[in-house]
Amino acid sequence: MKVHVDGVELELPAGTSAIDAVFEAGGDVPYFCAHKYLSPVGACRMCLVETGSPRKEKDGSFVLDDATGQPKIFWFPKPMASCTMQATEGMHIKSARSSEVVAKAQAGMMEFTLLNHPLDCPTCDKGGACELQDRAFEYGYGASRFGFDRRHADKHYPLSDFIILDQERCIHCKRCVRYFEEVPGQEVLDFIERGGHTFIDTEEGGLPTGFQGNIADICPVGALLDNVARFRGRNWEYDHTPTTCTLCSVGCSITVDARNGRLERIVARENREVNEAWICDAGRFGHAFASERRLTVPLVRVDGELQEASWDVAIAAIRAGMTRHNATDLALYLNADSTLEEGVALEALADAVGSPHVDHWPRYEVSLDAMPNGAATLSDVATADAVVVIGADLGEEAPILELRILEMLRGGLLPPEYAHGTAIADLRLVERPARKPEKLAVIGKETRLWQHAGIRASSNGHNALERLSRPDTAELQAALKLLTDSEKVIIILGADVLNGASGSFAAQLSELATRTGAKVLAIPAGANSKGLAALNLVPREGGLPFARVADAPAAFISRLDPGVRARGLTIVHDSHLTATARLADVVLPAVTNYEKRGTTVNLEGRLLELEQAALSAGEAADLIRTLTAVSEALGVRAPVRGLKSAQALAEQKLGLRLGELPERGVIHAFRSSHVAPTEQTHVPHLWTERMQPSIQTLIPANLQPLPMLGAAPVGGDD
Amino acid sequence: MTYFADKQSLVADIFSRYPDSPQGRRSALMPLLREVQDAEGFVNGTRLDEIAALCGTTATEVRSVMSFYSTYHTLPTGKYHLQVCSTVMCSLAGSDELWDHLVETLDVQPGEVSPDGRFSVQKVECLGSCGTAPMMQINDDGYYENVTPSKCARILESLHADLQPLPDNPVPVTVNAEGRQVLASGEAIGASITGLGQLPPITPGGEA
Amino acid sequence: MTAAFPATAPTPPKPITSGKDPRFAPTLYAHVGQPESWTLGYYRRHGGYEALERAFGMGADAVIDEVKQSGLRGRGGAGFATGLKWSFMPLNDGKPHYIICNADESEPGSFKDRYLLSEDPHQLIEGMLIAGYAMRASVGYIYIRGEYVHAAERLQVAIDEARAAGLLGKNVLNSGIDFQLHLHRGAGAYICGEETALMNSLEGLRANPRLKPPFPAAAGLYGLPTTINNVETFCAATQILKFGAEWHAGMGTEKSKGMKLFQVSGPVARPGVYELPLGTTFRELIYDWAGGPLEEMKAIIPGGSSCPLMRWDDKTLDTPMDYESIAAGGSMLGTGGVTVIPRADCIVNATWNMVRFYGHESCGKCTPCREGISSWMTRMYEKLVRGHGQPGDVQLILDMSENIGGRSFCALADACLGPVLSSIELFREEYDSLAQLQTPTYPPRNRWKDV
Amino acid sequence: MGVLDIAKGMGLTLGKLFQKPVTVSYPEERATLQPRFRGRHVLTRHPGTGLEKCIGCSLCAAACPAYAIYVEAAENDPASPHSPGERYAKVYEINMLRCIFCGMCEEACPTGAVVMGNEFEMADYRYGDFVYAKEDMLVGVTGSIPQRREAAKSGKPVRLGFQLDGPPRAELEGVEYP
Repeated sequence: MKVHVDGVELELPAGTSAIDAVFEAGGDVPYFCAHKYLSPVGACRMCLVETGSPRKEKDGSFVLDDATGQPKIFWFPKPMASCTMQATEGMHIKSARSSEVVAKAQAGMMEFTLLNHPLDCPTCDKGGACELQDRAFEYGYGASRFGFDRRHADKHYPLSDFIILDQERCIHCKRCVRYFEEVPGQEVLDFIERGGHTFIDTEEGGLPTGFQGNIADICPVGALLDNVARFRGRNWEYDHTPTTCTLCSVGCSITVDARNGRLERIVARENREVNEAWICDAGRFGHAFASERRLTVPLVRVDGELQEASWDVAIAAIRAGMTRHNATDLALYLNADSTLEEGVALEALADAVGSPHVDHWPRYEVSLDAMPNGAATLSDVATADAVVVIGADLGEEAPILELRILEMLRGGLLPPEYAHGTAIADLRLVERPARKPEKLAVIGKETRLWQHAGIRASSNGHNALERLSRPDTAELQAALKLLTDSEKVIIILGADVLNGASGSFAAQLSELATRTGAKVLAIPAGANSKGLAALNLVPREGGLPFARVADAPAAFISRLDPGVRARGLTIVHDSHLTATARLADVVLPAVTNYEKRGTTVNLEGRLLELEQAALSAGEAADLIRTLTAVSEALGVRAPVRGLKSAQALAEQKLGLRLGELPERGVIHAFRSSHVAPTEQTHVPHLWTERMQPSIQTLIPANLQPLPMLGAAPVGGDD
Repeated sequence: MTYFADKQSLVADIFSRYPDSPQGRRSALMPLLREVQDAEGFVNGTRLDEIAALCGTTATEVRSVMSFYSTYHTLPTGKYHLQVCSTVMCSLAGSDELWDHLVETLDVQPGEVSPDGRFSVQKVECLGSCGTAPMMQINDDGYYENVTPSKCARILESLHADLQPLPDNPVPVTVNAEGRQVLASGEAIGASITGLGQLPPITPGGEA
Repeated sequence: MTAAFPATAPTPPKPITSGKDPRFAPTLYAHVGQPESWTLGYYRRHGGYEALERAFGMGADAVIDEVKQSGLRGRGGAGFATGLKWSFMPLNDGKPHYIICNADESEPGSFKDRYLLSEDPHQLIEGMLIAGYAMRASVGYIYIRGEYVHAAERLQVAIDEARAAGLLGKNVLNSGIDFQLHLHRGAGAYICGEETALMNSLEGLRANPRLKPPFPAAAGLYGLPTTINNVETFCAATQILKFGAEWHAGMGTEKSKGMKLFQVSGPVARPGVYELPLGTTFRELIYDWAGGPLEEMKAIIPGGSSCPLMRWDDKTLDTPMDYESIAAGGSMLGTGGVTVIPRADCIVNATWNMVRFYGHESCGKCTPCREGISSWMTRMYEKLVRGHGQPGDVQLILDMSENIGGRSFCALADACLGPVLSSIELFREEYDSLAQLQTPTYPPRNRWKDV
Repeated sequence: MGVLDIAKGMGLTLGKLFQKPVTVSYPEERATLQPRFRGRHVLTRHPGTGLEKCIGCSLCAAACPAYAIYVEAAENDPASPHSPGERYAKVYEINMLRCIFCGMCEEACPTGAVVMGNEFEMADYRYGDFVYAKEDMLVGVTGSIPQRREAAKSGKPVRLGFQLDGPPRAELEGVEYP
């Protein structure tokens, strides 16, 4: 399909919107209501362009221009909204660059948009990163001819603990309303009144926790703002670090905004393959721990009391403590959200000292990597014909997976890609899409996903799979029928069914997958469980699993909090003084995952990079550097001495390439994964105590505490 | 207490008008709102929840839809809710003066109810009574047209005595009983529908 | 061409373009005002439901052809060819089809449908049955504005009567055709007159207009093929099926055929509804039928308040009322709601009233309408009328109008500009007086008095 | 060049010899400054309400070419606000060692809160003492940190080593120099 934009001819796939055509041609069109992952509505009228098309005679030939002999272009008498218009063969489009009419129309529209918008940019958290500000500067008149008072409304209207609404600033683009209806499928926000009195509000007593924070990202003005980051800094003052969230195994792309060494805000970053443009509320608002009560120096137990010390003193203390133990007795445990590089370093040290007590936590004791039909990706989920979720509470295990399932229910349309990125106005998306609940079966405990599922079956534990294979109820029969009858099917497995699952479970699943042609997506227990399991980070012959850390002769525990100490020397490496750290002999300060460089592996097997945000953490060190120090104390040469050597070793062990990964990550098929009994069950729990900001540190003493975070919002409520 | 609990047949009747689908269920929203308002004079928050549950949506959506339309009330109105058309045709016939008169004599402002609980007033847009302006509507009962000062006084007097006069729905009759139109001069002119050559019904299989 | 009306005459008779033509008989409005005219019994006694039987006899496609030949154009205001619109409905696609009657008559100056609904509801029901049959629709909705309580009651009774008589429901008149008809009451929103907004309203949503395409004939109510027509259009279809396409095409002008209900309001001797052939002049309507003006006039709104004003002069009065002639005169036929504006009334004040109406009725979806009209224009007029005008204000209104006109999502914003731009063009001196001298040319006067 | 020109030049020199000298024996004598002189910043208040004009927007910090300004904002307590609106500067610091007294902060300020005053005597001993906080700059505070320290020690009021040629600039609302 050939389209002419401002005189430039370009070739575009059919179905492209006029606005995408302009962007594809390298031009620019201002817009507010359009959004890459929401339906086009054509409400803001900023994206006006002039368009004209050739017309055909009855015999199918083009009407020719007498003067030029070329097909004559019939121009629309008025400018058209390009976000809702499809580009057609031979269409001519004029943006403001080549059309005076368009430039005037856009400037006039900007004047209207600004009529009632307050000029409080200096106090607005959006200032400096505001679409309206930018577009007013680029396309506006620079002055208003509106001589009346602006509309006055509530400027401090909390929609929930996390989101604050400034009704004066709203420009009625309806992005937030459409977001809730189209993405998480919750009709909790809508316009009230009409005409010039329209405002947004909720009648539900607050927005549901789960995915509400995304509306602060997509608001083109400062009407909806992140209450946790309120007034923490101006947009140009933040250090923006693009990185990956490691709260769960989805691995959403995020941007971490830090100022003066404090993590102040997290916003979503687009990754079409993983999280599209959305992140969950835990990932967005649960960052308080990164800047609060951090351990910044090592602690050493002297006369029964933990005392601040230097790294040298700490190393000496470890060396002294290890004199009473064999190096092979030192158990090494790490959190399953650690990076691949850290895992490699720990495994190398375990090999070097010959310790059999190695483990990562949380994990399951079953490997489901070698399923028939290959591994399922998140895009597979979004475009599947049917999904069966077994024993998963997605709100706690992988919230974004829930959104991708809902995307499947509303048609599974992935936005097309252009050279300029994802489509700005995907004309296939419709407002208030009809969902097809019959495409989703949920087996397990009642969760938020239940209300969207056409087939629901209560079930408990890992016999759910067995029951599905040999259905004993009508619901399970329907679920099996859905699996068998549909073309592209995905089975999603969660903690309830994976805890305690063993080899026979894998065989059973494999049999079911073969029978139905389904792809399997098992949600790993930890953010990087999938990557760490590919390394040999499980108890070896005679080794103690993490569950039996109390039996270990001596232990090094990295960022895990079992609440007990080992029998002998206990070294804890953590970012905070946890209960376990309080029991330890030596406490080494750790960095959080926001301050690391490295690689994580998400539930699809996608390698995603972590970057280091500028947070102040004193002398805290990541696991690789810490293990170097521990090696020194143990008197062995550290096998891995830095990120580069960790990556080299990982590449050698796993046969992959690390470093310089593309932004959206790379899928890697792991050949093998190591399993061993865990001896405890994993209870997924996304929100934890430390993710809540402690109000005292945020609010000056002379202020009444804001009703910010009351009871821990675990899971979702709709 | 729920409003629709003992009105299952009414609810079923309303739902029967629309398709048996989530979208069709949603269509019942406006009729249900109308039922509540007719019975209670306004729609409060509890009723929003109830209607939302019936229509398979949320109270936010119900409030959103309700606030869009101008004839639903969230606050109680007076026993007699006087709606005065203020659009241009009525305005040219004196509805602005009628409005001022009502506000003054009843001592009530829009959004308020008079102290005796009898009256509330609302300016409404064109009610389609332009040929018989000025006009007002009382509650949802019907139109009172050609409201001249003396007629207004009569209506108010009756309302004060709680004797609401029947609404008048004068019909501009321009065609006489024979089916001929009558000129302003009183002369009936032209043909009548009874004289028009009606086409014979077509029998199936016949030449059409 | 039907056998009953062979084209015998070598020269076709001169079309009827005057209500005074002895050949012209009122049909749509023929029974309005007669006792019990709204009952099925009365309707049946006067040839009711015969057109439907005739339609059943012709076959569905022939009905659409008949309507096409009649030259009927939509009577809701836009004047789109009805037969063509009906033929857009997909045939035999297996999906349910809907037809909707737009009885949300909210255009200021229009009040014809109200009387058709309350006085002759069966005429509408029959028209919808015919249309439903022609377009293979088995369900119809009448979206009546919420304020028409009296008409809604009458209509509901009529629907129930028709249902009891086997005219609605399964197997209508033993034809094998099923047709259900439901009444849906609106709740006070002018924008529901826009067909896609009406469908949203019917679906229990905010009445925001929808994107087009897809057009209703492809994806309308509940995403299914839908056709929406005005009350008068359906009634005219009944008459066309009764008296034939040729009869209908024999009235009116070349491109505007048939009869139309014209409404006259304002200070005339006999305001009301008059059924006249298209092409009748304003002079005939206002003087001969409505009895002439009661005072000196200066402007005519030809078809509801969204149509640009026309100056009260001989040229306008002699303009035939049909789609083309009024368009040539710079306005629109609209709904045929003719309003006359007296000389002694301030035109800026009257326009302010209309602007305020559109501002109040704006749905708030798109920027130019919500901010431009609902917020800005109303306050600008208020400023002028209240005597705070400034010299550049009129030019500013014109400039702003340029940024509103043709830029909005639906036609409501453009409708508002109809009276604004035309009144500035015709009565600039009244605007200038307010803008520059802060005094109206015609001061307010008490218009509320006993006749 | 003629003799006449030389005589003219010498005459001018001679004339100056007998004029009152321009130099003053500062600091014993007070120097006279023009009101437009740009010295230490003053954070002004709204005259009627006494609320701080500063809303903590950080635009001064953004405009500062020397990165001398640091602002941290917080939310006003509606019961006892520091400034009109929701936001105020909880921390407002200017590092006077970094400051180049260019006046860009004043230009950038949307509320006219930060205005360059006339005080310039800020010499001190420790780096840390050159960071002026809000309480050192709010209108009503006279003198620099060392001057006020000195005054507190001696129990005498702050003595400024300058006087103005005219009243302070209009922007310096409420500022009075003794």
